[in-house]
Amino acid sequence: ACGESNTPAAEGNADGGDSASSEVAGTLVGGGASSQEAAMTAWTDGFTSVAPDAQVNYASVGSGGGRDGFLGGEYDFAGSDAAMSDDEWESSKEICGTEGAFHVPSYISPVAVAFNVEGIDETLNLDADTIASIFAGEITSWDDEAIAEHNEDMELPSTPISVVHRADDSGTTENFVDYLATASDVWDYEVSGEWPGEIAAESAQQTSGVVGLTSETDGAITYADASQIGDLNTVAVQVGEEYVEYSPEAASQAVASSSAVEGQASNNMAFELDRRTEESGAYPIVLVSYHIFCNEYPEQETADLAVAFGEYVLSEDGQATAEAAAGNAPISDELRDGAMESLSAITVAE
Amino acid sequence: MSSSLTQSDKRGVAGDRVFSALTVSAGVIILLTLIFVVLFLAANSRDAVYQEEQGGWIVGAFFDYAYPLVIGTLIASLIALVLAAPVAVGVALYISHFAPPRWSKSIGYVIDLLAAIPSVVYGAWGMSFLGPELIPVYNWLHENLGFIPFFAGDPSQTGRTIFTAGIVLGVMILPIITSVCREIFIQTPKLHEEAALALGATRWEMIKMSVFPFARAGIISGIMLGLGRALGETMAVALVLSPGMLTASLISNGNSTIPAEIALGFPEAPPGSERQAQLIAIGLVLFVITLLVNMTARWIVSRHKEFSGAN
Amino acid sequence: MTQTPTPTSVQGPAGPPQLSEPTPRRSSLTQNVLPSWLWMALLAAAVVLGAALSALLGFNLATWFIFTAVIYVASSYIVTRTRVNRRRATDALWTNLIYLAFTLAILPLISVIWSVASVGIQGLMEPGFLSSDMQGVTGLVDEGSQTEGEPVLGGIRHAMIGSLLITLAATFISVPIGLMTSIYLVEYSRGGPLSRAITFFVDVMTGIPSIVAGLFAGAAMAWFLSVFSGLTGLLSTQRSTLGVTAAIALSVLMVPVVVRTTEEILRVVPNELREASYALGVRKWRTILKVVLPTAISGIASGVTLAIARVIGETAPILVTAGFVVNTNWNLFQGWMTALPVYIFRQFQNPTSPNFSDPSEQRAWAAALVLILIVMGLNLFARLIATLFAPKQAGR
Amino acid sequence: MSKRVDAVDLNVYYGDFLAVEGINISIDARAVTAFIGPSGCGKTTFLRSLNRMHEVLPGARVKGELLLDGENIYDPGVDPVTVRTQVGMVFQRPNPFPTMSLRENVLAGYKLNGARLSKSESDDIVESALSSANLWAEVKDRLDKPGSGLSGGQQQRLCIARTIAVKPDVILMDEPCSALDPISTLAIEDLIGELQQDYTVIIVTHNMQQAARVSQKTAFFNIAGTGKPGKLIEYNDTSAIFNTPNEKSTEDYVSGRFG
Amino acid sequence: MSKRVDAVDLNVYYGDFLAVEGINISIDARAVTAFIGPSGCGKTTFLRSLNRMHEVLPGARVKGELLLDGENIYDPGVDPVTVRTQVGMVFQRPNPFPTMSLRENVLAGYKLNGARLSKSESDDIVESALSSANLWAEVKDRLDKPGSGLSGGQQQRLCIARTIAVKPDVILMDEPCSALDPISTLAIEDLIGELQQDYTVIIVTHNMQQAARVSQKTAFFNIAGTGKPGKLIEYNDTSAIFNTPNEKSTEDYVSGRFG
Ligand SMILES: Nc1ncnc2c1ncn2[C@@H]1O[C@H](COP(=O)(O)OP(=O)(O)OP(=O)(O)O)[C@@H](O)[C@H]1O
Ligand SMILES: Nc1ncnc2c1ncn2[C@@H]1O[C@H](COP(=O)(O)OP(=O)(O)OP(=O)(O)O)[C@@H](O)[C@H]1O
Ligand SMILES: [Mg+2]
Ligand SMILES: [Mg+2]
Ligand SMILES: O=P([O-])([O-])[O-]
Repeated sequence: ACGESNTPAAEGNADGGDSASSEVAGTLVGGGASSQEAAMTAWTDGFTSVAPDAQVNYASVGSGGGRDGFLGGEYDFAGSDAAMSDDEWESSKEICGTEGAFHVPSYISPVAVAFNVEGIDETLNLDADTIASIFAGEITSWDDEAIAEHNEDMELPSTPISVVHRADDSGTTENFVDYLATASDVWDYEVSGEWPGEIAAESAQQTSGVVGLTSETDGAITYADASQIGDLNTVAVQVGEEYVEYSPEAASQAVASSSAVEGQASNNMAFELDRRTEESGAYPIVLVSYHIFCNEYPEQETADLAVAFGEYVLSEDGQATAEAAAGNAPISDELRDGAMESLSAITVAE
Repeated sequence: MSSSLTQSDKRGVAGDRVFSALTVSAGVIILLTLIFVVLFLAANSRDAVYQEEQGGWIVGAFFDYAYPLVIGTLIASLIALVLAAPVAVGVALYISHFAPPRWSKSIGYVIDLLAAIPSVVYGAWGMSFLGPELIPVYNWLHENLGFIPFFAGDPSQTGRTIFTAGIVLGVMILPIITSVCREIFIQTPKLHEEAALALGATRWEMIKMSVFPFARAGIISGIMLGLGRALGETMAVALVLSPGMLTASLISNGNSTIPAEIALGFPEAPPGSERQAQLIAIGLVLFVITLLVNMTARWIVSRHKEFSGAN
Repeated sequence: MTQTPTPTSVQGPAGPPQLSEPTPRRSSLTQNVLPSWLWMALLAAAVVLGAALSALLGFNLATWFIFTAVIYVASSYIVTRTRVNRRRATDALWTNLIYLAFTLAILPLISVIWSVASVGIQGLMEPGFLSSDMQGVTGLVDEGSQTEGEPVLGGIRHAMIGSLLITLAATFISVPIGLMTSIYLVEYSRGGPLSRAITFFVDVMTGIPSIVAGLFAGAAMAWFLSVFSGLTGLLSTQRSTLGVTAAIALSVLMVPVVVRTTEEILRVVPNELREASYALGVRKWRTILKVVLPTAISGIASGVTLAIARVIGETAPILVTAGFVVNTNWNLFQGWMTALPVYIFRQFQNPTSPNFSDPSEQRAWAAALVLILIVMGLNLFARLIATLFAPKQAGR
Repeated sequence: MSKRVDAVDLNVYYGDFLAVEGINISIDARAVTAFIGPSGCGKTTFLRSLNRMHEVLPGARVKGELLLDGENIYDPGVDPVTVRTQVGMVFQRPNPFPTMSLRENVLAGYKLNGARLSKSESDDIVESALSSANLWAEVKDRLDKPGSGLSGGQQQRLCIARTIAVKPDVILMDEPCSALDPISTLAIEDLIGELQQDYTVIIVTHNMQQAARVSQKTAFFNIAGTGKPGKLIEYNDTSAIFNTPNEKSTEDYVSGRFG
Repeated sequence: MSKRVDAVDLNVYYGDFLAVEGINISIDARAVTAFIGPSGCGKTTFLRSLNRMHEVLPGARVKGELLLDGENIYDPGVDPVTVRTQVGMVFQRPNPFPTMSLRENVLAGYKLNGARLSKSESDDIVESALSSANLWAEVKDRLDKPGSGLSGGQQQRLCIARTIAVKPDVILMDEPCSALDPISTLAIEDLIGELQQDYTVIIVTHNMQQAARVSQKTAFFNIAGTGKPGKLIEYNDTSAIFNTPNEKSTEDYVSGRFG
């Protein structure tokens, strides 16, 4: 099995560098959400073709772990599925100067409600209350009236429903549960990255785990980053009077109609998502994944790297690379412009 | 020949001093490291039991959070131990006293292979192979022995239960126990084995008479090491288990263990939050459990100290 | 000096003491031995019966095995019990149970190895799997492999190097410390407070969740580096995510295993050997090094291998302490490192291409196979060392 | 209760090393037979082959026949355990079980039968066995202490007590008195004298006076040189061996003034 | 090369159990002293206290003074290792190192202490020590075999060779001939006779003829009863002990016809 190295990089990597190559050099280290890992692999690889002397390392230690490491000075930037709390932002001033740290969206991901039921081969329509009842374990069979109500001309099997949720704390869970709690009247569990302990259900680790388990289990339903659900069927969610299927555009629209989080750095771009949106065509179960940068870095090299990498990620090129490699939804031009501006505020400490 | 007793060779004495100092300092290093680990845990878990906003001490809340995990951990480890310990001792005996001498080394080696398999792989094996295989077993247990609370709940349709986790843990700790026991069994003095045989003991009686008493402390140590591994195993359990709330049933989903909870929750726990503190605090609780278990084991061993096999 | 035979001692050992007739105890030496074909016959019968019973419940291998085992063990007990005597039956029962235990232990081994090897071998066969790292391997590449049948690219060179370096460093830290500690416990301490404290904490340490060890090592290293750079002014940007931090985390996990295994094995070294050495005027430390340790060497080697095997498969503590990179890093003291289990775990959990995960899985299983082979190699090496020093075969 | 022992062309090996060669001997029941001979000539080796203890060592094996009351104990069908319950043995190096108390040590063989002994029965057995071995008085107050905390001679007597407690048909003793003082030696010799009434007793001894005192028959073993196998040189009535030996080497050996 | 040994009010304990009480004795240099007495009376215990081997056992301790050429070996400043290099010991139960070959066993006293010996030096030492112990002829062809594959007597002689190889000032022998045949016994006794010209030799023996043959002085130990400490009853010239003992118990003991 030994022999020549077989990495594409080793075979010569002249193809990728069509954008102007950057001058920056050195190593930028970051850590955080594991959901970004696939995209990050593509970005770090793509970035080397833009900035051949630069390297980006990313440890998928989880969003919390990433913020922890970032605040502890271990990472230059963090990837996170959830925005920093105000306390965290306060403590970020210790390493990031008086303006502290700020978020830029790195991608927006619709969270799909996906299922695997023999006999249902198309998209299912549901409203927030029904989804909440299913996930709360109150609806236990696929031919339940509440489901049938929304899908009048569909033949529903009587397969029992197996709810599959994330076993680990996760941003996906947090956003999904947040949606259930705000958009439905049925869900009254605490909103956090942890699945409510009171509900007995199947679970698995990470997005790949829930998707895998759902694919193996007849009657299973789960929620997962839409880019990773494979061939599972999904639910179109009732928004206002229509049923909206997930799509990058629908997700972007939901973000666009949300307000920004107040009270942190002036260039902060974290969002308070509006789950109850009635806007036509918006898909409300979205997750915004952020990159968190310092407003002020101690060294020029790091600052340059951070800006260059941040810009690359947001660039059309970067977003396209991630979409191709990891299936992420690219961000809208509007968001990009705002984010680019935020990045330009990065300075070096005196 | 030196002429005086007190004017002994300086280098020799120094050698002894240095060596014993080295051993003591190794011990002290361990001691200090551990004290630091404990301090680290204690310092970082304060927020789990004390919150200004919630009116000071919240031990009760923490207890409510921790006890299902403690019980889950104990159940999984107990299953692992009950399954693995007898088999492991049996395998160790097989290697030391039953297998053809020419083969015994290689057989021991094969069993050691089990220890070489990384826990991630055990986890993957447990969730993708063992769990599904066990679904019919769980269904059967539920149908036929459902009156026992352990088999009462709805059997899991994915096989990801605490029982599966216990089995995987059992497989993981088996080589640990086997390896420790085997080495001690082999050391049983021939003299004592022969003494038993000459009294007309069968092989099993000889083992009961001379091997087991000789290896008592070692067997217990091996079991404790295995138990420690079972109590502290993170990845395999996190992968195999479908964690959830505590249930009496071993064959439905639910239940969790402390290390799995930490592994699953820690990556996303916000820095400096109560959640983070909580996760570290249950780590500390696990320490206490391990300690209690080990103290019991030590106590059992120490009661027979003067009957040591080394004499 | 009389031999007043007590009522029970009149009969021989084989007869139950209640029967007091002085019947000749055994007419023949061979009486207690059953013909050897009997076991074959019993086993064959058990296999057939087991298959039949299993078929009743809807045939499968597992129930067949269970029924066969139960029938064989039970019937050979009953046969020995009725045809020979209770002691022989007990002996046969335990012997069978021990063989059964061995079979039981082998089954999961085969199953796991099969799981690993069936996919892993294919991955291992990919050219360059061992000699390349993951630089440049993105989801697109994997998508190409899965959909267009291009070769699976990417390898584990960086992870193998990372794992080996980190594990070796951990071994170099913890084996001397662990071994010395157990020497202290066995040879020097006489049950004083220090030894009790050490034992106490080592016991606690055996159950330390690995992630906690990682968190601790990270925090300790960060603290150390900040103090160090505060004192010396050097290393202003030094970060604690390093190979050596992972090695420290692993040491925290290894030490208790080393201490406990070696302690037990040292404790059973016969005291008369120590005495023989002392009586020759040999100093204690030399006695320990040259008499006690060689006598126990095989057990020590086993313990060390066990400890290595325990930590080389750890994931969480290495991820949080050494990070995760796609390129090769040879330096334990500079930059991030990837370890094999982390690599395996990430490839399983976050496939490089989330929707085309087959190449990632293949790499993961192949890496697992390599990891197992590495541990086997280390194990062999430890055994080699052990046999070099092992006691010359013991007589009586 | 006692059995005669006959060896027919017995060869005993350690791996490839032939330690004892071509032994032909008939040992009487209800009698004491002594084995004498220089160190390393194979007395222990031969003795251990009489109850199939020899084969316990890795690589050790035996060729030839050994008949216990006419039955070959090396027959394929024979269970060594049965042989060993019938042929008890006291080892050259005392080996009490360090993990058992004195009491348990004595009862060790007895317990094997699974006979449930009442407290008083077992007390009786312990007392009578230890008294026969002349150890009772010394240890009666510490029967629950470990077997290893005894003096060398006490350990040896403990092992004798343990062996006679199970009352085998044949009792093999490998230098049972080597670590004993004259008083204990006398006691053990008395014991041997008593045992002989019911059992076949075979002892190895370096003490020729002892052989002369306790045995009816004596076998002299010798070895021709290093690496050579030990052989049975002469076997006869004890008085004959000591007074009118047939062989020159026997005469040389027994006429030594030592022992 | 030899030293005298004086015990002053020596008490030896196993934990709380007083095993040997109030020993006062002056042992001459360049002489052989024999300790005799019934089994369990504390001979081994006392002997082991002469080179501080006793304290190796957990809980074991010694009170009183033990002077080696006037220096108290139990002085706080004294290193037990120095004592043991000067006072060598052969144990009652032979204990060769199983990890070492025969050759290494003999050289253990040097090798374990890290002494560097040339091949020829070590060959000389091995040959002379083994010859003195009358073992050379038997083992010279298998010096590289493990020490445990020897017969009982051979092991004992190996242990003697190992002890004399390092040439201590005082040699303690705990029943050195108990497992030996007359020929080896003669050789060892001859050896003791030779050693006596340069060393202080103390032997424990149950064999009174042997004591009479080899020793100049004899100490008789006895024990009053179970649980009582062993005491030194009488210490005198060997001829006096055997012919005109002062104490009744000595007379009783030595007049036994055994040994
Ligand atoms: N390790 C020990 N722990 C406790 N008591 C012991 C220990 N060793 C010996 N004794 C006791 O100390 C007393 C003296 O024993 P010691 O070994 O000195 O006797 P001895 O004179 O050498 O006898 P022998 O001739 O049988 O060897 C005996 O009562 C013995 O039981
Ligand atoms: N375990 C063994 N492996 C190989 N050779 C052995 C073993 N035990 C003994 N021997 C050899 O076999 C021969 C006979 O030994 P054995 O122990 O029978 O002698 P013995 O007559 O009992 O002597 P002693 O009176 O010294 O006890 C000796 O040459 C001895 O070295
Ligand atoms: Mg012998
Ligand atoms: Mg003694
Ligand atoms: O982004 P996740 O935390 O849901 O994996």
